[in-house]
Amino acid sequence: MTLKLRTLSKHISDSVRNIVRNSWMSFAAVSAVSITLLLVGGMLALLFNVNKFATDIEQDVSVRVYIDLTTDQEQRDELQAEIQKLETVESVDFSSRDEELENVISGYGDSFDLIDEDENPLYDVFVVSTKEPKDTKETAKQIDEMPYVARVSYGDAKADRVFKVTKGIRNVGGVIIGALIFTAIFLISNTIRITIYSRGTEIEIMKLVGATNWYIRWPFIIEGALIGLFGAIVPVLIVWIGYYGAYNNITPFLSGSIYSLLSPNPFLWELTALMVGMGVMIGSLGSALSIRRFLNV
Amino acid sequence: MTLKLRTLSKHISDSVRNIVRNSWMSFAAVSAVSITLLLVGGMLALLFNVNKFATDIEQDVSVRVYIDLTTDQEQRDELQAEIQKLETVESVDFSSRDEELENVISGYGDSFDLIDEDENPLYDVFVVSTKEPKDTKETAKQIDEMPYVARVSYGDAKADRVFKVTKGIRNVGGVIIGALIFTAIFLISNTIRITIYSRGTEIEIMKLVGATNWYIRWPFIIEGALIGLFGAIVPVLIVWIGYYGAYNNITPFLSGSIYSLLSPNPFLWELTALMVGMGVMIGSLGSALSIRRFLNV
Amino acid sequence: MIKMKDVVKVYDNGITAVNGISVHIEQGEFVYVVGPSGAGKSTFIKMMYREEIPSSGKIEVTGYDVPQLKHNEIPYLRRQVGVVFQDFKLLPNLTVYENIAYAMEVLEKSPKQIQNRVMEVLSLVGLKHKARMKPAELSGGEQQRVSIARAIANMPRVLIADEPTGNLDPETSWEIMELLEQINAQGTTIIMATHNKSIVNEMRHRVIVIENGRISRDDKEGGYDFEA
Amino acid sequence: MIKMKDVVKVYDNGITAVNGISVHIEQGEFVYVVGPSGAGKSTFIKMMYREEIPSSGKIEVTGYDVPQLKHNEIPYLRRQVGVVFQDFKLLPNLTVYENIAYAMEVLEKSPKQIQNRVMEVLSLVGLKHKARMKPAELSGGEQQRVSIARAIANMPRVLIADEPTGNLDPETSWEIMELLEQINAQGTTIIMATHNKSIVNEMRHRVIVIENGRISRDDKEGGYDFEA
Ligand SMILES: Nc1ncnc2c1ncn2[C@@H]1O[C@H](COP(=O)(O)OP(=O)(O)OP(=O)(O)O)[C@@H](O)[C@H]1O
Ligand SMILES: Nc1ncnc2c1ncn2[C@@H]1O[C@H](COP(=O)(O)OP(=O)(O)OP(=O)(O)O)[C@@H](O)[C@H]1O
Ligand SMILES: [Mg+2]
Ligand SMILES: [Mg+2]
Repeated sequence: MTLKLRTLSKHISDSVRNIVRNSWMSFAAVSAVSITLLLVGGMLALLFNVNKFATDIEQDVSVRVYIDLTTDQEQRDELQAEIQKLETVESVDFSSRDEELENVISGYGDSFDLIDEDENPLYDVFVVSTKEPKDTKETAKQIDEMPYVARVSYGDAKADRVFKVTKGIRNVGGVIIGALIFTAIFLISNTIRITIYSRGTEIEIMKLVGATNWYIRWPFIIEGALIGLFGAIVPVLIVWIGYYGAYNNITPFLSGSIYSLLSPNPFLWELTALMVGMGVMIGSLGSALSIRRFLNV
Repeated sequence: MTLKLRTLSKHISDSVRNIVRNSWMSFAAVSAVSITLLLVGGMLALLFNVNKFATDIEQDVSVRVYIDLTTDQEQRDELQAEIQKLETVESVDFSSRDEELENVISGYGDSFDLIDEDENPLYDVFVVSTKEPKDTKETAKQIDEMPYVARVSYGDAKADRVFKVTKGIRNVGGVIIGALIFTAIFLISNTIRITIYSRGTEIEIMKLVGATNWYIRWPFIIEGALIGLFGAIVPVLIVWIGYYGAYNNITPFLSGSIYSLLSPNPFLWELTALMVGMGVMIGSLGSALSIRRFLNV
Repeated sequence: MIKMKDVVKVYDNGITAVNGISVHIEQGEFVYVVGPSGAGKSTFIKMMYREEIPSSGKIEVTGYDVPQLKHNEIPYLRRQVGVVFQDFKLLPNLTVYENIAYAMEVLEKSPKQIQNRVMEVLSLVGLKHKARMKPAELSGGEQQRVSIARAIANMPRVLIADEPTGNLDPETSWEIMELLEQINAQGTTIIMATHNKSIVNEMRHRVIVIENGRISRDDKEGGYDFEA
Repeated sequence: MIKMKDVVKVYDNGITAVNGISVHIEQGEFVYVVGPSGAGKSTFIKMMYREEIPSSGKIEVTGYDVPQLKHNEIPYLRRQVGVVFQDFKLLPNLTVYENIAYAMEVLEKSPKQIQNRVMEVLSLVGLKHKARMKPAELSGGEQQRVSIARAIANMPRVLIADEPTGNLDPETSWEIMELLEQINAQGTTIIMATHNKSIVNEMRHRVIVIENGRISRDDKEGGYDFEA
C-alpha cells in the first residue's frame, strides 16, 4: 500500500484515461451521481429550511405575564427588571391592556367592537421570549412566583400543539433525510458496481500480467472518486443558483414576519461540502468494494 | 413487427433466461429499480397525505353568519333553511351567543372570565361549511344579502392565509413529485442503459448471425419490463406494510379532529398501479431506447 | 454469385486494408484466401456480409447490392451467408446448443427442425457431448468448431470461414476440411481465409493471394506459396 | 524449474481436463506441448501460472509452490512467467503500446526503460508502426503478435505460449519461432502448446504429447505425430 510518487501519478493518469476512454460509461455513471445528488441536495435544502421554519415557530411561543391590576408603574419596572435577570430570557416586551384589547379585536374579529375601552376586561401584559424554546415552561413557572404577577400563561395548549407539530415535522424530515442518504449511497454505489462489473475481464487480464491487487485497485478508486466529484458539479451549481433564486424571491415576503430562510452563506457551503463529500466518498468506496470480487483470481 | 405466437413465447423465455444467466447484473438493476420506486412511493404517500391535510385545513374554513340580535326563533329557522338551499353549502350549524362566549374564553384564555353572561357582547351565529373550499367567498357574499343577517365573516385574513399556505404546500409538493418522477425515470433508464451497454458485443453477434432488429429487441424489451416489474415488488410491499402501520398508529390520534389520513383502500391500490406501471414502462422503454445504438450494425 | 469491383476499404484510423480488389466467384466454387498477417483477408471477407462497408467500389452477393443495402435488409443477406469468425463470436451466456439454435431460431424454424439440425451439426464437428456447456468451458479448438457448426446449421448458400482451423490440431483440421468439401459438393460456395499451407497444397482449389490489400495472384488450382 | 507431480484438474462442470500428469522441465528447456483439440494442453499450461488451480497434485514453478500460493503472492509468480494467451487477452481500451507498457509498469520500472523496451519488442514482432492502435483495429495475427511482445517484454524466466502461431501465416510464424529460439538461447525456459506440425518437426525440441488429460509421450527431440 505504500505508494511511490511516480506510481501515484501513474494511477491518477490511468484513471483519467479510463474515464475518457470509457466515455459513455463514465457519462452514464456521472449523470446517475448528478441526479441523485441533485435530489439529495434539493431535498436537504428544503428540509433544513422546514426545520428552520419550525424553530422560528417555536421561538414565537412566548410567555405572557398578566400583571396585577393594582400594580403601579414603579412596581411594573421592578418586575420587568427581575424577569430580565433570568438567564433563559431573551427579551421582555410590555403590552398595555388597551393594546391587548386591540389585539383581541383584530385577532378574533370585530364582534368585540361592542366593548367600550372603559369596559376593557383585560390585564396589562409582559410578553417574554426565551432564548431557547425548550425553556419556555420552566421560565413561565419561575415568573409565576414573582410578586405583582396575576397569572402566567405560555398558551399551554397552543405551545404544546406547536411543539408537537414541529417535533413531528422534524421526525418526518429526519426519516426522509435518512432515506435519501441511504438511497443515494445505494444508487451511486450500485451504478459504480455495474460499470465495474462490465469491466471484469479487463481486471482479470491485469491480474494475469502480474498486477498486484492494490496496483489494480488504485486507478479504480481514483476513478470512482473522480466520477463522484464530476457528478457533484452540476447539482452543486443548480442548488446554488436555485437557492439564491428562491432566497431572493421569498425573503421580501417574509420580511417583518418572524420567519426567515437559512442564509445562503454558511448553509450552501455546508451543503456543497456534503454533496461533494458524498459523491467522492461513495464513488471511491463503491469502486473499492465492487472490485473485490474480481481480484482474487 | 407482427409476431408469431411461437416467436413471442420464445422471446419471453429468452428474456427470462437472460435475466437468470446475468443474475448479478439483473439483481443490480432490479435493486436499483426497487430503491428508486421505494423512494418515489414513500414520498408520494407522504405528499398525498400532506395534500389531504391541506384540504382538511381548507375545509375547516367556514363562513360565520352573525344573526341580528332582534331575530326570533322562527326567523332564524327561515334563514337557516334559506342558507341550506344554496348549492355550494354542505352544512349549517347553529351556535348560540352563550356557546360563542365559552368558545372565546376557552380559545383566548380566561381573561374573559371577567365578563358576565349577562354582559355577553356576542351574536348568535350560524357556522356554514361549503362543499368546496373555493366557494367560501362567494357563499359568504350570497348569505350577506339575506335578511336577518347582521354580518358575515369567513375569517378573511385567516382563510386567505390558510389558502396561501396550502397553495404553497401544494406547489412545493407538486415540484417534488415532478422531480421525483423525473429522477426515477432517469435513474431506472440509466441503470438499464448501462446493463445493456455492457452487452453490446452480444447484440452485435446476434446481428451478425442474421437476427432482425425486432427479433433482438423484443427479449430486451421484455427483460426491461420484467426487471421493472420485479423491482416494483419489494417497494410495493414495503409501502403497503408501512402505510398500514402508519395509518393504524396515527388514526387514533386524529379521531375527533378535522384531519384524517387518506384511507388505504383506493389510495394504496392507485399507488401500487403507479409504481408497477412506472417500473414496467421505464424498464421496457429504457431497454428499447438503449438498444438502438447497437442495432445499426 | 459474388462480384467485387474496385473495392477499397479505408478504416477510420486511415489504414487502407483493401486497396482496389475486383473478383468474381461463381456459385459452388471453393476459394482459399491466403496472404500474410494484416494483408486484408479478414477485411475482404467481412465486406461480403457487411460487417464492414467498403469505402468505394461495388459488391454483389447472392443478388444483394451489399454496400447499398438498407438496414432492415441486412439480416436477410446474412441468412444466406454462414460465417465462421476468426474470433468465433459465440454468445457467452448461451450454451453450445443454444448458440447454434439461436442462429436457426432467427429464421423462425420449427423447434423440432432446430433440435434435429443442431444435434446433427454438433456431431459433424464432434461436439455432441459438449452441447450443454458454455463457450467459456470449451477449449480454443472446441469453440472454433462450435463456430463452424453454427455457420453451416442453416445450410447457407455461401459459407465464409475466416481461419477455421487456426486452433485445431492437424487431425481435426482434416476432418473439418472433409466436412467443408462435402458441403461444397452439395453446391455451397465456400470462401476460406487460411494460413494452413498443407491444407491449401493438398486439397487443391482456387487460391486468391492478398498482399497489402491487393490481389497479387488468383490461381484456379494454386498452391499456398505467395512469396516470389 | 517446473515440477508437476500427479496433477489432476477436474473443472466445476465435472470434466477432467488433466488426469494425473507428472513432469519435470529444467531451466532453459524448450518444450512443445501437442495433442488433439480439447486434450488438456491449455489447462496443463494454465496451472503453471495459476490461472487454474489443480484439484490435486503438486506444482512448483521457479521455486513457488503454485497451488499453495497466497493471493498476494500470485502477482510475483506471474512476473516470472510471460504468457502468450490462446485468446490474446489484450486490454481493449489500451493501445498496443499501452498494453505492453502496462505489463512493465506493474513492476514499477522507470518510464524511460519502459519506453525503450516496448518499442524494442514491438519491432521484434514487426508491429512498431501499429503502436498507437487499439486491439480492435488489428488483424487476428497482429493481435497475436502483440500478445507475444507483451509476454517477452519483462524478459521472464519462463515463457509460456499457448498456440502462439495459430493466427499467423507460415512466414511470420517462422520469424516468431526464430525470436523464441533466441530468447530460449538466452536461458529462458519456453513451454509452447502448438498444433503446427511443420514447426515441431523442423525445429526439433522436447515434445510432450497430451491426450485425454494424460502425457502419452515425452520425447527429447520428438516429432509432432501423436497418433499411433
Ligand atoms: N476495425 C479496424 N479498424 C481499423 N483498422 C483495422 C480494423 N480491422 C483491421 N484493421 C487493419 O486493417 C489491416 C488488415 O486487417 P485484416 O484483419 O483484414 O488482416 P488479415 O489479412 O485478416 O490478417 P490476419 O491473417 O492476421 O488475420 C490491418 O493492418 C489492420 O491493422
Ligand atoms: N473453464 C473451463 N470450465 C470447464 N471445462 C473446461 C474449461 N476449460 C476447458 N475445459 C474443458 O477441459 C478440456 C480441456 O481443455 P483445454 O483448453 O485444456 O484443451 P486444449 O488441449 O487446450 O485444446 P485446444 O487445442 O482446442 O485449445 C476440454 O474438454 C474443455 O471442454
Ligand atoms: Mg484475419
Ligand atoms: Mg488450448
